[in-house]
Amino acid sequence: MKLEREAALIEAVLLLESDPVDLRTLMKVTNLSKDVILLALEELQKVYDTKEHGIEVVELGGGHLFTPKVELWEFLKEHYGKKNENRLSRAALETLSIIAYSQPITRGEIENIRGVSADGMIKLLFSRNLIREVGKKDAPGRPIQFGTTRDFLKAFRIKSIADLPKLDELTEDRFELNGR
Amino acid sequence: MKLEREAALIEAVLLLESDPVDLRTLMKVTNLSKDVILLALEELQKVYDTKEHGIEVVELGGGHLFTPKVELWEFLKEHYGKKNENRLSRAALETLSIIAYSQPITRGEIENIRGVSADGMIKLLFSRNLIREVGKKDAPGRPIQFGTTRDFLKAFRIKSIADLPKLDELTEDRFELNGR
Amino acid sequence: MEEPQSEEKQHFKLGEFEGPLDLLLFLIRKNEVNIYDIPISQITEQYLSYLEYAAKVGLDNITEFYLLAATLLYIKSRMLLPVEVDLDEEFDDPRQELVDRLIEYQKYKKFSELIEEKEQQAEWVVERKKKQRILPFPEDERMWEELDVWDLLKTFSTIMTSISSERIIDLYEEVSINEKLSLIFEFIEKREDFFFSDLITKDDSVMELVCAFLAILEAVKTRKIIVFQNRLFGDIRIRGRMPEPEKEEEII
Repeated sequence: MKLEREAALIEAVLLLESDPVDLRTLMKVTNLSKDVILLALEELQKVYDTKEHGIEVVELGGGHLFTPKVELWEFLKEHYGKKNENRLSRAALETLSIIAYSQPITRGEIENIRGVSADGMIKLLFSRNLIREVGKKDAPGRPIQFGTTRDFLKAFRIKSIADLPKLDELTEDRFELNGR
Repeated sequence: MKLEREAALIEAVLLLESDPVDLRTLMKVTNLSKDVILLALEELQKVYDTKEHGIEVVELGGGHLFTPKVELWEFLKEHYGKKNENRLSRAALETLSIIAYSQPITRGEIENIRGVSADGMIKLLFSRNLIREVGKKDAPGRPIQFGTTRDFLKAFRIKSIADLPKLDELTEDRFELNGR
Repeated sequence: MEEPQSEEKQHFKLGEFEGPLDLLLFLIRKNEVNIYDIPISQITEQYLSYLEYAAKVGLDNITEFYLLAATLLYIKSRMLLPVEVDLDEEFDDPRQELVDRLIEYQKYKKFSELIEEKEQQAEWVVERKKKQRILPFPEDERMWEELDVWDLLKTFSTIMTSISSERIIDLYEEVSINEKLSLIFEFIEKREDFFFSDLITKDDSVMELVCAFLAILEAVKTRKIIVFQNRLFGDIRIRGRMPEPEKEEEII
């Protein structure tokens, strides 16, 4: 429960930044080593996790940030809530999940899976800053490979792509005729 | 040391706002009574005063806000202070001079002159108690008009706004106008 | 997103299918057949009749649907060929590649449902205001102390030089009355009452008088002041009005 000097400094940085702060930024600003920062972040999370606090330190989109606890959102919604108006179409969601779960992936590979041209969807996801180019495939024509962005993680409230929801074994169980 | 639910909610509001939050806003957002809010603020201040925390709740410009503790400033200065200071001061000074010389003036009129949004600067000048609302313009939407405060007169050591130097008193006067 | 269309319904809208594989999956599900043993001619027939309908109502983007139709027809024809005696027979099911693709696609459909759930959960966000936060440094405080009115004037004049002269004149015309109005507000804040003559800072200016007078009219109109005059042509005494009660309520 005792915050060290290092944790206090990181606490201050998290307050000053309104977007998730990644490790690199924290290292640059605080001049602390990665290990110290990770420990301090853990300590901070522990302190704010206690139910007395209305805010907490969460990891989101590859960085840490202060955010009001979810259970307070209903009281804050009216004044600070932002509705996510631009829901993605099913086609866009399909394309996005293919990219998210199979990154890095080329346009051709996406089209192969969906059976339709992916041009429009890729452009759309690009313009929403949900995907980005991550490299070129070592194959003829060196096609561009796509991956998801930090904004994607933020928009879907996912800590990291390792944190993408998994199919549980039941659903994975081959072909479910009653499912969708 | 135990934060109540109310304090937790106020803690969250202070985090969400970037400028000092006054009592009226806190009451409106949280639906709590003035007394409860004052108590909660006191409680919050006590919690964050403990030396383990790197941030604190301070009262500034008629409102409360979270801010990094003073003893950490030297470590944060490089990234969050100086660099922005000049930009801030110039923009603030520009906005203030427009308000001083053209009061009463609406936000729209200020933005018209400076060509950029004046929201942040107006808030800043407000928090420093240099400007205030002086009325509403007799125009569609009845926009708020701003003017300078007595603190402004004090800060600039003039008796009254009638004492503001006139443009034609500037030696390098490039206008052909002979005063007003 | 919705349950599959009921069996009786003959027609479906193209919008319900994200592509040919989606349509094919739908047909397989609707017919409750085993995906590993797709009755190709039956499914192909239904697939083609859908395409016919889609073409009739002039839906666009059906090229890709035709592509799969060709594949289906090809598979169908291969199925009709007499089975060659071949040891590799079981690996040579002409449907195999299509089945693999369907299963792969089905997997991603599930994934996209999971992602959609995530999206729904993230429908609302409570975010901090996006703003550059800076530290209130002591130097910053000093900045204000070190400034004097000339800094204000210079800044103002610099801003004004970047504005066309017509706009400057416009501004100036307003400024005089506004200036007097501001002066009025300043006075009512400072003292109980003051006189019209207090508003005149340059004695010989007619504009001063006119503007001061117009400012008083404006302030009376907006109920900011009350004016008194003891005798005809005497000086006008001005007093601020108490704030209106409804405004008080708003504050408390």
